[in-house]
Amino acid sequence: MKHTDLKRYPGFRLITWVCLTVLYAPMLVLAVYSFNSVRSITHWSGFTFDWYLKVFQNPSIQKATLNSLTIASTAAFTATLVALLAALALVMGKPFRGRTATLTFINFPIMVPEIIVGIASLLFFIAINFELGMQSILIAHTVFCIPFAFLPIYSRVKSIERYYSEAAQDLYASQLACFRLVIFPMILPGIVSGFLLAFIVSLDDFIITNMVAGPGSTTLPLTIYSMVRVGFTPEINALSTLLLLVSIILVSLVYLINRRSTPKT
Amino acid sequence: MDKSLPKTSALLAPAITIILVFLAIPILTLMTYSFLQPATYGGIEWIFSLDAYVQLFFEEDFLTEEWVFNSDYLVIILTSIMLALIATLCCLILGLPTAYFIATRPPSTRMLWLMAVIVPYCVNLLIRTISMLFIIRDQGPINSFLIWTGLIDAPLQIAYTNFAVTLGLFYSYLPFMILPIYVAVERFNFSLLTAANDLYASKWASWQYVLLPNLKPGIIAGCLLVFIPSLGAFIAPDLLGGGKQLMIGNLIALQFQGSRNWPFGAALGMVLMAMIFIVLIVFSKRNSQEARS
Amino acid sequence: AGELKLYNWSDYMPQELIDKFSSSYDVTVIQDSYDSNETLLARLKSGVTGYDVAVPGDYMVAIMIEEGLLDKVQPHTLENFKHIKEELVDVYFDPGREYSIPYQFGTTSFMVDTNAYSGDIDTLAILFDTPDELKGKVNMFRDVNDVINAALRYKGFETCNSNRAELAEVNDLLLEAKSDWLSITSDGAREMVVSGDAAVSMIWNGMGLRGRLEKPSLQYAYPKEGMTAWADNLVVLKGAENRDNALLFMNFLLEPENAAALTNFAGYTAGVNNTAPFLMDELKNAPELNPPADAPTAEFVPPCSPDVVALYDRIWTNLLK
Amino acid sequence: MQAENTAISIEKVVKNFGAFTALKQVSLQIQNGEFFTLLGPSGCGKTTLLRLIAGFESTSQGKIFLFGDEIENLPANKRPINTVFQHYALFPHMDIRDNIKFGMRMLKFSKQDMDHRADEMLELVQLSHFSQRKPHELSGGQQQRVALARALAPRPKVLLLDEPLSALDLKLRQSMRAELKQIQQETGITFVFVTHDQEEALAMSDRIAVMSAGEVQQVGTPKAIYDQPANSFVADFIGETNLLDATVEQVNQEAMTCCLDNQVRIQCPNSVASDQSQQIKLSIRPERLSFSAPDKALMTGHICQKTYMGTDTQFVVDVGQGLLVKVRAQNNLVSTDELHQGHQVGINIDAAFARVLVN
Amino acid sequence: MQAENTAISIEKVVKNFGAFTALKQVSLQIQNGEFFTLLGPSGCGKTTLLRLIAGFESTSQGKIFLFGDEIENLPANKRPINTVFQHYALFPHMDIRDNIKFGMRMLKFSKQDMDHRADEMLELVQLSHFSQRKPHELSGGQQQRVALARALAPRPKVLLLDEPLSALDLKLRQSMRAELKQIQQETGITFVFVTHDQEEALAMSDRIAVMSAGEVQQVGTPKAIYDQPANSFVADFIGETNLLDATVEQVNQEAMTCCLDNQVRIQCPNSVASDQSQQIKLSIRPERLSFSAPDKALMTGHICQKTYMGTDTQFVVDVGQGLLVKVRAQNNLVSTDELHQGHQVGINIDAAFARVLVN
Ligand SMILES: Nc1ncnc2c1ncn2[C@@H]1O[C@H](COP(=O)(O)OP(=O)(O)OP(=O)(O)O)[C@@H](O)[C@H]1O
Ligand SMILES: Nc1ncnc2c1ncn2[C@@H]1O[C@H](COP(=O)(O)OP(=O)(O)OP(=O)(O)O)[C@@H](O)[C@H]1O
Ligand SMILES: NCCCCN
Ligand SMILES: [Mg+2]
Ligand SMILES: [Mg+2]
Repeated sequence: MKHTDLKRYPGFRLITWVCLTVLYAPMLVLAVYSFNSVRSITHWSGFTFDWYLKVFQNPSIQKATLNSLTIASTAAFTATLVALLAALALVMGKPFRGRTATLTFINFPIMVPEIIVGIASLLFFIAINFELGMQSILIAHTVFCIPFAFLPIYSRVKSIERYYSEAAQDLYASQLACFRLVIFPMILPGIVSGFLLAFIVSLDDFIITNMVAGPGSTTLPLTIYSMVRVGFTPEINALSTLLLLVSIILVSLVYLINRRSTPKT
Repeated sequence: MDKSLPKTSALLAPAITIILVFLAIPILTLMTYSFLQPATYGGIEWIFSLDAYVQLFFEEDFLTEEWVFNSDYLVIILTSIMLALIATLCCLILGLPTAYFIATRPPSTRMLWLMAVIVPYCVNLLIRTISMLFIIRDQGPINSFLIWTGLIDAPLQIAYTNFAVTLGLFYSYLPFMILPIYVAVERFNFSLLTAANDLYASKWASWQYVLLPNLKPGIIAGCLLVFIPSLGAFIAPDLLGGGKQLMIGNLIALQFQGSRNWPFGAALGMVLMAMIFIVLIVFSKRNSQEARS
Repeated sequence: AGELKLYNWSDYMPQELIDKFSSSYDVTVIQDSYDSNETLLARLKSGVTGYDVAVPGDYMVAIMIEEGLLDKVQPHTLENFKHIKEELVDVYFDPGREYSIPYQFGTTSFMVDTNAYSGDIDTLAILFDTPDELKGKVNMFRDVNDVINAALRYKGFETCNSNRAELAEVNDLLLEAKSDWLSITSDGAREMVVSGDAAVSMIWNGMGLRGRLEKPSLQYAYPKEGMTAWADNLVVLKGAENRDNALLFMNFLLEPENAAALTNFAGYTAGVNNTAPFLMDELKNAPELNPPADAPTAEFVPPCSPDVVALYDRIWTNLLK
Repeated sequence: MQAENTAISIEKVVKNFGAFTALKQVSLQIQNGEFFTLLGPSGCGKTTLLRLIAGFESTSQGKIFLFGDEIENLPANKRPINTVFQHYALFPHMDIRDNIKFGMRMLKFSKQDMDHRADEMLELVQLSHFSQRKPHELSGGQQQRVALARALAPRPKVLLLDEPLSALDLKLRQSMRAELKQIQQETGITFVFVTHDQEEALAMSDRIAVMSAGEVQQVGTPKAIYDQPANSFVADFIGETNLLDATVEQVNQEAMTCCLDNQVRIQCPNSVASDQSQQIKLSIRPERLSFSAPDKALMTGHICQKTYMGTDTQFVVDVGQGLLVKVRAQNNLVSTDELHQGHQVGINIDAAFARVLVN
Repeated sequence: MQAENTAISIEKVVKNFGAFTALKQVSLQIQNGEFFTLLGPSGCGKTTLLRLIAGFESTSQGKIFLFGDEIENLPANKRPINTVFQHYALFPHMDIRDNIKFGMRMLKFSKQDMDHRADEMLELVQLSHFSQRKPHELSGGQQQRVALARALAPRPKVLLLDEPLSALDLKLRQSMRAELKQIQQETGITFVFVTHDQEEALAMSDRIAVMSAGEVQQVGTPKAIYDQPANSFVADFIGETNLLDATVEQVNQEAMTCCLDNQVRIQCPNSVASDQSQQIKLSIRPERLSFSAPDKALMTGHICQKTYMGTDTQFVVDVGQGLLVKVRAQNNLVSTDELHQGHQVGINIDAAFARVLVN
């Protein structure tokens, strides 16, 4: 074509591929070597599932998985609930002074570096004599999950024009009926993606958990970390690959939910 | 008549309370600790002291026991800033074209490309760092491959260097750069490019005079999203730096573990927070100024 | 029945032994790990509670007793107490064993890959004045005392030294040597040398032994300037919720067969007698466990005074930053 | 104060938003069964008034009566009034049928009733075969019809429509006008219709209230509003007009003589109490001006602009003293072809339709 | 093939988008200095044609000449043609002045020249005091004027305008029409104007090309297109019309007699070669029908719909055999007030303006 597309810039496709390679190559290599039949990280000597079996048989990994799932689901649930209420209040409630400040405050946990959140929480728990363990992790996770749950819910609630609730009321719906039959179904996708996002974030957290964990409350990332410290094994590769898979599945889920529910206008 | 939903304040209360009690107060605690004195094996003595902050700049000389200027911590802070800046720059250089490229795909395939960028963003930071460590080690695939090809005969030392840390930061936060720029490009009104072209601008003139200025908010957001977490990074320097390349995040952690100097750790934390807030405030000021004009 | 929460060095306890204890006494064992005595102390001092037993080294037992962190459980009442080697009963850090029982003991030195370096390895110069072949290939321990003590010995100074002039020299030495080092980690040391990432690494003798079994070109050094001896001990922490299980566990580990299982896994010398029949062959004549005649005697380093600790901390922080 | 037949009576209603007054003492009577239109430029308060009637906002002052009852304290979901929203506000997660049934569900109609009525409504708007679709699967015009059906289904006493046609394109808008008007006539429900399009208002309404800046300027039938605008705002806003400055020379009960700036005298109906020598404005529609031979004409001038518009041609004629008048001639009458820019022409005025305005 | 005075000559241009053909063999000559309009419904290819001229797309077949030179290989940024975009496409990060200067900067005008010309343009569009503002601080009409100034500043030979008025509201649109037309006359630049609004096209253009489905249906002056539509698409699309089925009864050189379905015979000009008994369509504009006493009328019927439209009133009259005709009467003529739904009326036809169409 003589008239090239104005949007196109040469070389950008190449750079994109470079980026994607950089992003994926390490994880891919890691995943591939999790099937390596020998303990070497260098040489490929055959395919095996042994390391995955080992992962599933390792009691400390089992315990950590259980811990991680418990914490992630509880924290994500609490955070989602709390975030939902806040989002509803901020969008549908009467405007008030300090609304922007409130919004900033709810997003505050993302703005503070994790290392500081971790240490501050640790000192706080120690100061109030709160025993470190599952509960302390749960609390810390809930805090930093709130903004992650909040953002998708808030943007969803905000995208719902005022006229929908007015239309419902106009058609004789009480406030409760309006919420139940109109608002809630419309923001449900936001709630689900908020929950899943919070779940992933909690499941993946290392730094903060590392600070506020107590005996017996080791989570998967902590287990992986302590295993890596001792030395790389295909078992770590296998475990990482599994966690990778879980993340990918959850993200795809969020994506699918969002796509299916966004009305094409 | 009040036509709004249940009391706004009641709905906001849980979120605000949780963040207030379990984050704001802890950070205030941390701040308080920075003004106290350390106890021998960790913990604090309730004596007011500015030593922790003094220690940032001065140290007691081994021989004379006098306080003399010490640039070491400043150097760590500056090194952290440098590493974070370099990582940000690398992310920008690769991320900008990538974001642009993805956002200009036809809608049918655009989402797939975007997903490709989002997935790593949601994968455990720890695992990503580990996989990076895995491939850059002396015995890792990169070195093995290079040796196999005969390009080099001894492994390149990549792991456990500042380079590795930067690489790790770049790798960890690249999606943070791509996403906001992607959003900006997607919002960009491409008829402006046509208009520029119509008004005699060549491709690169359009890029310079029309695209870049309009993508600026996205670029700034991306840079902040990479720079800020990079500055406070802990995992990348810890694993990829081999415990030898400290960034301010590790220095802080160290004060609560090996070195057991809580007030100093708290003071470092305050410095980190201050730096981040300054950056945020500067940019949000500029942004709102631009939005207003 | 019940639980036992164990806080132990990483890679120091075979899963099989835990399983054996669990099934024999129906106790759920939870184990977390740390990488140095200092980390253990820091975590406990920072208020992490809930662990029942820990495994501090010799001098750390003394510090922990002083800090009031240990439960005086009087282990000599245990049935298997009799198996403890005589010389390990009346130790300076716990005379008469009122708080602790021996776990394993050994030495701290370093290991060199003889494929990478063929010169004399029995000198601390390998670490502090690294020969060119090994530059950038050295891993050091992430442990204040091990590193500073080695440096003091290399300089020919006393350990637990509060002489500021000498410490200033040590400080300079370390900072200079650091540029030749690759990394600073303890629990990954074996992996570093076995994988070849490092050609030299500070290492404990048992860990070194296990490394050599994987990679025969590795050799454990007996530096002429001297080396550190250490003895780890099982202690019960104050406020332990599962004190009874902790005592059961102590008794369990004093059983020669079980102590031997520890040795077979970790490679250090057991603190109890009569383990020989249960030991693997590889351990019998291992150079790591049987120093040559001309080797220097390894030295136990007692806890230093708080001002020395403070100075060490400063050197350590200087080094890491 | 309300006649027997009044559906909605708005009495001295004021609505403030903070310091800003969106409605200033608005009073209106809307008859039962009529097609009543609120017409006015953007921001004049049409939507605000509608929202007050629907109950989404409450009045700052004044009262609103629905069939004689004050409804101030009746919340929106208790008022027998439904609304067709500008952007339809169809519930995106429900299919068309469920959308239509929503109001009846809330009113607890019996299942049978509800189904029957839904079918009826679907038929009315000719969407029976789309009942299973989701709103986003319909075109703009179809969505508009669903919104109408949904609002009509619970048999409201009054239907409010807020610019329901503004999102549609020209051709569709024209055909929907006819449809809407027909449905209103069939159902006999009172429609309160909001628009800023004067053509729409003229073509559809029984009566129109012209609003501007929070005030009602005039209420009347389309013809009354077009032919007898109450003030120059209305005259200018509805259709095109010549607004000419003039001075009153003679006044009697029925007629008055006014003198234009170019000294031409026009005798026209007396519509306002005004004194001699008073400065007034004359509003004369371009189609009330006609060309004639200069000697038989009221005034003469030369054509300075000619715009062909298909049905008719619009001329701008300079009649001296800088006075420009618009003349509109249907293309079937005068041979508009023969008149060109620059030509001298005579102009006559159908003075019976000249309107005297004082503001 | 191109006359001396041709600015743009489009020769058998085809444009395919994949399998879809957006333009099918379009040929057009646009004269230098004229106001040329492309008119057609949405999707007919107007924008596509404009983009081909501007150089944003390349032709699939055919050639485009600019003042005699083929410009196929000239990229858009080298063509002396500027565009006013539908949504203006003003650069949001630059102030008005910089927007206007952009094209000149790219052409490397001298600084002095640039400043001088920018001032000139700002004056032309009467925005001198807004030069420091950013585009979003201006109203729609002002933005539109900036877009115009920006496109005019580098002195293009041809200006393309893609529905520049469609985003404006009615009143503003009407006033901008006059302004645009005036600027075109002042500058003498060839304007190629795209719209789907027939009123706009009729009011502004020197010549109009009516397009439909990628083809040019007719090119001509507004009057020619309105009065002598080439086919029923054009007749229907431009203004309102009665399209009546008829059979040819007699034909000669100048005239023909056609018989409508209700047996009424109409004698009208012969505009197409057609045979006796051929089925044709007669297009008669509503304003060419008039009411008269039933006994003096060509046909009679009863009024079945009456729509008041201000300037005029439109009636739909049933003239038997299910034949409905629209009659438009200006409100100054017949007393349209006295005619009501149901009345019997007589109708005459200004047959000279009936148009025979074969497709
Ligand atoms: N909630 C509100 N708060 C403050 N001002 C408001 C509010 N709602 C409306 N207004 C103001 O009241 C005035 C009237 O608004 P309204 O929406 O009734 O206008 P409208 O006639 O419907 O205009 P349009 O044709 O643009 O819809 C406007 O100036 C608007 O800015
Ligand atoms: N880039 C493209 N790819 C595929 N089809 C296209 C493209 N651009 C336009 N079309 C198609 O070509 C046809 C003509 O489009 P064009 O934009 O020229 O119409 P238009 O007359 O300007 O309509 P409108 O009045 O809506 O702007 C349309 O059917 C459109 O869908
Ligand atoms: N791997 C644990 C070694 C312990 C040395 N004290
Ligand atoms: Mg409105
Ligand atoms: Mg178009």
